Amino acid sequence: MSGAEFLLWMRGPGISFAALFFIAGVVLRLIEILMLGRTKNLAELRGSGSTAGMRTIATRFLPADANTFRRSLPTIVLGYLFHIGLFVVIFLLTPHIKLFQSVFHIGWPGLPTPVVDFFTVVALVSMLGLLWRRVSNRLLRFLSTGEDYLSWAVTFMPLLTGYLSYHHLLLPYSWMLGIHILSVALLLVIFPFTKLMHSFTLFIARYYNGAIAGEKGVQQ
Amino acid sequence: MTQPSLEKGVNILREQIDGPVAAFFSSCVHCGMCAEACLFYTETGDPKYTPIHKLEPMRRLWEREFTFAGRIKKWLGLAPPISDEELEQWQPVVYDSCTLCGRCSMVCPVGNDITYMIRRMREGMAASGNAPQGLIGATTRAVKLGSPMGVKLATLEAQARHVKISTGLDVPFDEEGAEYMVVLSSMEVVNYPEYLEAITRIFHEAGKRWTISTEAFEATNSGIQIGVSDIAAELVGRIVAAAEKLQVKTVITPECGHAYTALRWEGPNLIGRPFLFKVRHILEVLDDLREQGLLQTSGMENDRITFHDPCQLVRRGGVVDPPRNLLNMVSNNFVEMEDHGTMNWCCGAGGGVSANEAADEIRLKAFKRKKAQLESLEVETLVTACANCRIQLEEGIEENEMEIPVVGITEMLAAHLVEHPSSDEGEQP
Amino acid sequence: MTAIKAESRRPADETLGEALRSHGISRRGFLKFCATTASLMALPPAMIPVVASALEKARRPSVIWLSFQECTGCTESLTRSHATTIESLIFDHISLDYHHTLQAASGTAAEAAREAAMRDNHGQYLLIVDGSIPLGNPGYSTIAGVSNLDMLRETAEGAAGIIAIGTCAAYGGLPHAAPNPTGAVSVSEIITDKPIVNVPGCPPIPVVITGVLTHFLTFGTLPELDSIGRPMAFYGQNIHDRCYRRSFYDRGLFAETFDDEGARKGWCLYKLGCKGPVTYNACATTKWNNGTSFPIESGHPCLGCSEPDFWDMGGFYRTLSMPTGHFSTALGYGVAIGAAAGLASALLGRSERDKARSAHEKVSVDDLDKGGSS
Amino acid sequence: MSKIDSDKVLRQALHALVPEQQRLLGTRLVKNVLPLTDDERVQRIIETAEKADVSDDELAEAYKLGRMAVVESRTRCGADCNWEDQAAHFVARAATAVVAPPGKCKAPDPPWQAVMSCRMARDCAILAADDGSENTEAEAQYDIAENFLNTPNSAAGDNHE
Repeated sequence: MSGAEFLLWMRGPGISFAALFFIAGVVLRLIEILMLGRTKNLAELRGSGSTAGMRTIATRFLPADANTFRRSLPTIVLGYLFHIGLFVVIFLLTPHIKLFQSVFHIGWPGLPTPVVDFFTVVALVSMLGLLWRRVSNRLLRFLSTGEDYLSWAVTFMPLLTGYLSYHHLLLPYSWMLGIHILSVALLLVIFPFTKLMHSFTLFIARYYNGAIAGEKGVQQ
Repeated sequence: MTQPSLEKGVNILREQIDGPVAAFFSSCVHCGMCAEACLFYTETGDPKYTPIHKLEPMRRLWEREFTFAGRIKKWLGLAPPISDEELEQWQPVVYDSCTLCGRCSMVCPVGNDITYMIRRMREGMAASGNAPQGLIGATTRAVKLGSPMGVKLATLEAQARHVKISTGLDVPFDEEGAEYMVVLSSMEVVNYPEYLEAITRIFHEAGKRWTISTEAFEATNSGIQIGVSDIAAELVGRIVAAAEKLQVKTVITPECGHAYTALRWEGPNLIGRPFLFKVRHILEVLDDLREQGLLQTSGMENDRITFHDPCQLVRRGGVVDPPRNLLNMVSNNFVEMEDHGTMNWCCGAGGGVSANEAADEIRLKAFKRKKAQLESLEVETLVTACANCRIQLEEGIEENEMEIPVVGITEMLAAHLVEHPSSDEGEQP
Repeated sequence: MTAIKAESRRPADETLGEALRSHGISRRGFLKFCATTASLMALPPAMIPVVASALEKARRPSVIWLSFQECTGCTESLTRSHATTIESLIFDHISLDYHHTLQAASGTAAEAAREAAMRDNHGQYLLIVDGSIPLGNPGYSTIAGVSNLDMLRETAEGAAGIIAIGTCAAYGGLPHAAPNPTGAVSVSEIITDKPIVNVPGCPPIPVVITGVLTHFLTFGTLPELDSIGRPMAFYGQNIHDRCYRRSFYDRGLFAETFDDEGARKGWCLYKLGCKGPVTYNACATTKWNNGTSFPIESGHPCLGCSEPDFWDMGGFYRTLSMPTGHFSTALGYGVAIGAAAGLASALLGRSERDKARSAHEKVSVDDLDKGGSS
Repeated sequence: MSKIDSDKVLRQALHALVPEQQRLLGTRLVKNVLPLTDDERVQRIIETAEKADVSDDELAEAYKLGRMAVVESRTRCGADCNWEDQAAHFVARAATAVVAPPGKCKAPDPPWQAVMSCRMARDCAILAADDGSENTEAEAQYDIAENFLNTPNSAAGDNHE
């Protein structure tokens, strides 16, 4: 098999299968969660749960307060850097935008590639930092399961292979690009059945949390 | 008499799984931020106190029975069922070291309401016989004697007599059609009789008709602390029946955190229908009276004071501003703690921890958090609005050889109350 | 115009140097060619005299050129130079003993020439192939009644080495494109016991063809190859990396259509399906038509013609990062499957919970103590 | 000296005393319920409080001891209330209010806190005995106060009556 054939297979059946698996898994998980429902609150409400829920979806992007930020500084800083890097790489690299465009038929302007490249490095380095903390920090080591490391690895690989292929390192580009897509496929397949699902479910979780608190008049 | 069993516990745990629980478990990324928000972790540094970790058995049940992948794992034999030993092993983290304070739920970046889940997890723990003895005792007394502390009507009546002798005012019992029906916590009857006198005087000045039901004067609800909704519903039901019998407009819960949550927020859901009356915390009522000009005070406290937010009242109850409004009425030196309001730190004794002897040691360890807060603030008086917080604060302060008196907010207000002489009474001193 | 017609006039033992001089190519011009070729082949400058002297002394080797399922584009590429070039002259001075498009002889005579060359130079002649070989039915392409497959096998047997010219010979090319009706395959899929150099491209750059020949003439060996049999010297560079429009890619400036402002300003053609990033060839450096330009320079995205299966890379104008095939359909199926499975799973969960709720035994204070006391 | 027959009068009388006299009267009131505790710390507090020439340091020490006794004897939220223990708790509380240095006791009215706590202690004792007897502590306190105020020796202070 040549690099071109491999790439072609990954761009074709490979990624399509992974996408099918991914979307099926995500829809499955979301339905599982949402269909369990929440019992109607019979107490005399102090505020609108849905408004507060929506609010919390937004407000939880920031730490609760300065002291919370201070207490979890490395986690928050590394977490932000990683997520921002990941966001930029996924959504603001022109080749990726074209991918979304081919599916959703809407496009948006991308960032210059050296900028994206920079964010890739930011994401990679912060991920290494997060991994280091996971193994070295007593609390995080205690909490971590195999799934945490697996999720880390399948998220790290696309970033790394993307970086390597952009810089034409290690392998010929078509091989590396193929491997990049393969690593994304792996991520997509594993995604719905690990904590990676938080990218979707956190909106539900925040909504519920905000709604439960908001009905009691607690603003977040 | 039936026996608790694992089967019963697991069955009840199964009943507890809903959309929020599923969304929360699905979203956890093991970031550890909830631990940093939990005083049992911050004061011990032991990772087993990480809030989300306290839910591990429940998470396993959810994964096993409510997710596609989990069912496959179960089928492959990779997801063993919950065992009684496991639940027993989890007792200390689910009960002794969680006050249901809800701070973790505020900081979780993915928005997990961990407290909501621990409350539910306790349902399974209790039904499987894994609740701590102290809480079982309190709950049993609450159901059988009407008070977790064994307070009987006679005790309350004795207090009412003292109020009468001391103030000349009657504590009205069983008055139909009163605007307010006051319920009390056993703690106030046993340890803080000042409260009853304070509200008697305040309501008298405000010209409000109020009453206490001889059938249901106990506000606290051990059912929600131990995690048995059936019992919690029975306890709530007593108050509901009394309030509806006396046809009161509003039931006022006392200076107690969980009693407010139990009646105000869980109550209607426990009995399965909305109440025909309103439920208000005493601070909400006092703040309303203040706004209407019916609560008049004179004089100001000059001491540097601060307010300890009872978790169930503020963070889990939504009563944030009233205590501040009221304190500013009588103090010109009120300062906030560094983490206050909905981000306050728990006293360390809520959620049934105080009734659980097994938690005595860790409860006082957890107090170190509050100690640090108080020390950095250098206050002369600490005000709070929960008898349980108050007792923990007093004990912690004593234990740590600090010298900060703790006062209930209603008492403090009553001390500044402007009292108008009524016709049948002489001038007040 | 180069042609094999001169073949009979030229003694077979004339060296390349002599031939060049008789055509009026100066020593200086020759050395310049040697330098260019050496640099193209990534040889150190010290090697230029070696190349020059080797070329000057080289005897004309016998070359047999077989054309199978092809379009003659590769031959055209070599021969359609606008002026006489040194590379065409070099081509002139090999002994092209068989090339059915170019040779004067035809029919039996032509085949006889091939057989003679094979016999006379057995084990030493060079075999050049353009076009792919159909395996579906031997009748799809025959020469003088001989199937391409048989002729290739027969001719390859005594060859010193094989050069597969053009993407068809190298990787199957257009005939191999889905659904490949003739069962076309590349040379290397049939011949496995001979050194094969792939010189893909549709067509390949003329100087690349002569460069490979020069290497053979100079060193008597075939050049260093990459993983898919291409000379590293010419195919080691990525079009995207060498593209003069690369800076626009990096700055995020793209032509969105062929007639927009970006296209006029010469911005990057990535979004228009340019395969530059996955294509290895010398176009961007060597260029075409005597160094005039290459496709991207004329405003068209690279088709990736020197890569295997370039016809099937999801369309010439489909952006490289876009999935090919039925991606959106897959997503549609995914949603449907997920919804069905999710519904089933959720209902199962709910029924378990409902069962638990209806089996609920009211918990009283007497049911709390494991010890059974109280 | 008028007769003390109501809380109003008792309270006025208490407030009219200088701190030292307040302490001494308070001590007598506590002594009336002292049998309800067997905490020897409380006994010691009362011994200190009775001393006419007690120093500020001694009082501060007694107050500290008292706070400890108060906190330790109290029934925690949710715990089964032992009324005998609770009676002792209120005695400790009364004793502590009596010896509290100025400004230390945060009750709105420290001397009055001592009065009320003694009555609570009696309540608890009655509950513990469960004999249905009446709490007559208030009347007993009126008598003690009347005695105290009408004895020139003890009420030698700044009595404005």
